[in-house]
Amino acid sequence: MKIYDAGKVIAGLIIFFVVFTFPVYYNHGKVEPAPKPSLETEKIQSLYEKNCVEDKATMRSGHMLLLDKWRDTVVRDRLRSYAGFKGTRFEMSLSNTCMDCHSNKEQFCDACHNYAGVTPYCWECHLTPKEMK
Amino acid sequence: MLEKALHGSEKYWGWVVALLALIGLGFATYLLQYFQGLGVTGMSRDISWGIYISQLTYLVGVAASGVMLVLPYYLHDYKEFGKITILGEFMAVAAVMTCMLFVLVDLGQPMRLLNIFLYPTPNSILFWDAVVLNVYMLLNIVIGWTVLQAQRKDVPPPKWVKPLIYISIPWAFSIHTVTAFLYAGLPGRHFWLTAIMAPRFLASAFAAGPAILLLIAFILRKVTGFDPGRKAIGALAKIITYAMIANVFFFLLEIFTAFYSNIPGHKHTFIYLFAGLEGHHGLVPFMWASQFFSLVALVLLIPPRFRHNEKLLIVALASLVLGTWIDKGLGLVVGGFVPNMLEHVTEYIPTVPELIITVGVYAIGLFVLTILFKIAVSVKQEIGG
Amino acid sequence: MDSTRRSFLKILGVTAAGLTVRPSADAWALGAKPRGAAPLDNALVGKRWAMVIDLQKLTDKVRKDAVEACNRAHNIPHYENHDDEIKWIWEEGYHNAFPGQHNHHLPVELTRDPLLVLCNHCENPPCVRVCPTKATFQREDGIVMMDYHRCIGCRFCMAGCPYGSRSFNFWDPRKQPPLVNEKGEFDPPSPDYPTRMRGVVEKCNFCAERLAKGKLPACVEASNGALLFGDLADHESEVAKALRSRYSIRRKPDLGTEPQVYYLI
Amino acid sequence: MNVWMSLIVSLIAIGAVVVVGAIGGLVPALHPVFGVVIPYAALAVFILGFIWRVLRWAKSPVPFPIATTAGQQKSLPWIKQDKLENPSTRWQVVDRMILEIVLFRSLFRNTRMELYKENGKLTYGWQLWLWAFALAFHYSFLVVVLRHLRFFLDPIPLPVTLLESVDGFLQVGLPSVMISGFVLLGAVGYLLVRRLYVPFMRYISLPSDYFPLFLIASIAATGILMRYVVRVDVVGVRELTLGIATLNPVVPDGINFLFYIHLFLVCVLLAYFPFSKLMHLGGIFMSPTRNLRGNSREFRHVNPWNYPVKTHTYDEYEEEFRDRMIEAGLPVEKQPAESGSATDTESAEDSAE
Repeated sequence: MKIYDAGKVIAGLIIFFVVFTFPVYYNHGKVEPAPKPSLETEKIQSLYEKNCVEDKATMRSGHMLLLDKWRDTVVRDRLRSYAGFKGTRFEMSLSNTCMDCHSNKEQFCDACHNYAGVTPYCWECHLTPKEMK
Repeated sequence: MLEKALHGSEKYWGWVVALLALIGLGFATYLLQYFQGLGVTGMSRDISWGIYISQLTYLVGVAASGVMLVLPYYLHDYKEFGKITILGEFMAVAAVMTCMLFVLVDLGQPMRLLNIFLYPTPNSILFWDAVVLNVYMLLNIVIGWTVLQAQRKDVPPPKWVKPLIYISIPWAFSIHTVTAFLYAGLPGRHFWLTAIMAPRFLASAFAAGPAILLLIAFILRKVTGFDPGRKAIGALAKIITYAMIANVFFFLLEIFTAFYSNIPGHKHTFIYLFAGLEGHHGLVPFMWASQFFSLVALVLLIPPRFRHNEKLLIVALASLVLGTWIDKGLGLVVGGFVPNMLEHVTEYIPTVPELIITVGVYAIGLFVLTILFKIAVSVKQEIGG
Repeated sequence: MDSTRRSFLKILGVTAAGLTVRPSADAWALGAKPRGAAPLDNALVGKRWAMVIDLQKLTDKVRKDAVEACNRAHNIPHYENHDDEIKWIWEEGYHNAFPGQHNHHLPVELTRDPLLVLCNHCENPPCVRVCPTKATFQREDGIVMMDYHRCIGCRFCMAGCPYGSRSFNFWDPRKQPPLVNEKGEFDPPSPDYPTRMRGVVEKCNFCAERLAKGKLPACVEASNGALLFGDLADHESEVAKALRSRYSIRRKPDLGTEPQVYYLI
Repeated sequence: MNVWMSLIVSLIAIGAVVVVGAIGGLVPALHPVFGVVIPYAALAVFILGFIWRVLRWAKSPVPFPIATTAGQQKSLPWIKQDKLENPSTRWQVVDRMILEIVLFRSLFRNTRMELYKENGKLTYGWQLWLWAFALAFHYSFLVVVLRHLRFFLDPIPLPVTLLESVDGFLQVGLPSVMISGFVLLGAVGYLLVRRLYVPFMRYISLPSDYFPLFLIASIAATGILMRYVVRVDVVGVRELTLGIATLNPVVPDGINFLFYIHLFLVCVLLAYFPFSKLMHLGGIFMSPTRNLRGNSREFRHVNPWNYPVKTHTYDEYEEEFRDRMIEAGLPVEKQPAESGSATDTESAEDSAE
């Protein structure tokens, strides 16, 4: 059967196809591999038990929720000590606890944040290990 | 009905485009303030509120004044206001919206705006102000729109509007009362700590708001031929006159209390505003100009002979608006901060970016007002009412 | 409904039958309160923290040291322009600090030198009353705190505070000296306290972050005994004893705010 | 099908999709199927189905330009043409199409007829809400889709980041709130409530109306859930989605099953798309009342589907009966002697025109 206005319809369909397959050729078929957050810091190496405050999967996906809770608890409830999932106590502090172990912000925080296109505003106030020296 | 705003003369479109240009300029300047901080304004540690919050205060009054049309029309069935009540309601919508925008541009962290509702704080007057302003805006847009649409369809408005109209009347008083409480409840700010702050606000609102409305109505009449009617103009002028008398009277009461009691804290701000304090007299000429304008307004308003002369009435209204604007939109907020809590005098001069942003916010208000009035007037003319 | 759609839905319906879903609990994580949240072991705990400033011991050096210690401890930026200043504790003349107490013929020593003013941590704080977001709030131990995470920067608290104790970040503090060194790098004096972002209000917090770790406020530590800090609810505390033994005044007591900073005459 | 049946059928269908997605997420062995195979299949169905559907439309003959739009057609020079309503040039058509696609102009002019009960007066009221919420729905959906490009493009282009920072302007806890997601959910909610609340809407609604609404609502809800409540490992997710986009599929472990529900819902949406009402995405470009020029007075249009009509014109009639007409004394247009040549010239002139 005949296609009416074939020129316009096919042009439209080509545009449709091009738009919806944009990512395929934008990426040139290859991408930067997903970052592996580095745990190689002196502090972590020296630890007998290399445990964070929560298990790895929880921290990986939900650290921002944890930090959100922490900041309210510390500022508003006067409570600064946190029981880690293995029972160890930690001070709830981004700069002093988290970054004490993970002093390699570039390899640990920024790598994933850049990969996922996330710009946390924590560092507008809280000091990075570099700034703390 | 929105389509009414899409058909207009070249002048109408010229005006709309001009407003949009001002809005764009204001927005660009706001981006500067957003990324740099409120340091680009003239506000300081001592005078922490400036022209933005002053405009909020003034415009809350303009918004509340809509009730001066709604009340006689709906409660006393004063038919003469039938044509312009809608203008009062729509002006309230635009004014409240502008108020809230002024709060927004005044915030240091506007992205956290929702915190006001996420952590509701009943002991904070600002929380209540946000609530009453939002509700008042909703009430007026719903009432105005529904009634206008019913008129256009030539059917009585739906029954559920009636209770909303009755609610909107005390609500109008509430928005200005609550706004007065923003200031009147603060310990240590003697200039603001006065029980007649709310009545003063209401009096100046009921004078200035209808005055602005009348001036706009005159412009509308010239541009569109929409005539509010002689009687309505006369009645509104009378309301304005009495409200202005009350306003000036209340102001004199404040002067009396401050100076007869002779309490230094109560006198300081008045001295600063009208004579200057410790060598600072930035606001003195403005405050005297305000008194002058108010006097002119009263002289031209009180004798019916002058008031009924439309040319004189326009002069009276214009000077009334100027006088009350300087008094409330400049002196009242800034004056409350001088001298500061440690008896130092700092002066406030708005900066250019601050003024551009202010103009931009006003342009948004005027834009909304233009659209709403265009709709109202077109519909009224369409139904021949 | 045409046949394609019907059959499609039918397939979905069949698939649904007999299947149940069991969410894995551990993946949901993070309950309402952080687990085992508690104060740090060595935290100083009080019921009514108060400060006593001994005007007789308040020398020029003490004042400068106290202010400097606070500024360093809290990464407070320095602005040349008076309008933009951030001040937690600072020097102020007697007549400015006590505008209601202008007695004639006061001892020269009392009125000649400036004294130190700071947030009074009022028992009835007007700033807390006016804050629309509870960003400034009163802790159980009386400290009036700022939650920089929550502050929207409306500055109502600045209008509400009768002591002028609050400052607003009109600019980004991280771009000001001494937080920015001569080379133009961000170089904060203290690693123990965050900076603030532009657009929030800040003020003295009685060094809540130091109390939580068992340390006295920075200004008290630097004051060589001129500034005392302690729990007024404890009758045997240093501050309670000092107030019992000597006459003291507070700023603007007539406002009913009940300041918790006392000045020993 | 009544309202309850329609709702139940659609809800069961959605439930089934969610359950299947959950199984796909909870059973690690199925991750390659649900993370790679099904998305590719869905994409293929979407793209091929879309093309098939459009071509099927294109094979239907287009009627001649519809002149009865709400505006003055191009006519005599002193009569003002309504160029937007009744365009006569291609660019005017483009204007009309843009306003239709970008601002939903037809919907904007939606009015509802109502009988005023008290006095039986018939009124026409402007319907603001459907237009407003339709705009909110489509634009928030667009923003949501564009925002998701950060999962499919590497490096993330600046416009996507900018869009995200504008969308995420409001700071509510951590991470910052994306307004578009909530607007989308709210607008879908309105569209659903409208269908259920307005009696005649309820009457004409079928599972094919409810199912897409539930589907989009579920997608928005799972997305919001994943962002603010049950966090998923974003890095893992991006690895998977980038893998799909670069045709180098990978299946990272440790992604929460909620993501697989979300992904499966999206796959179902994609696969369902070409066979549903959602095809108005393509269809809007092919709506004859919007994309045809109103030039029926300028040109003679013959409907493409017209079959050849057997005609017998007067000329033919006279040709056949001329002699007898002359005999009967009836007037004829052409005399027999000159008839042949005269007709020839005329037809020659005709063809020259």
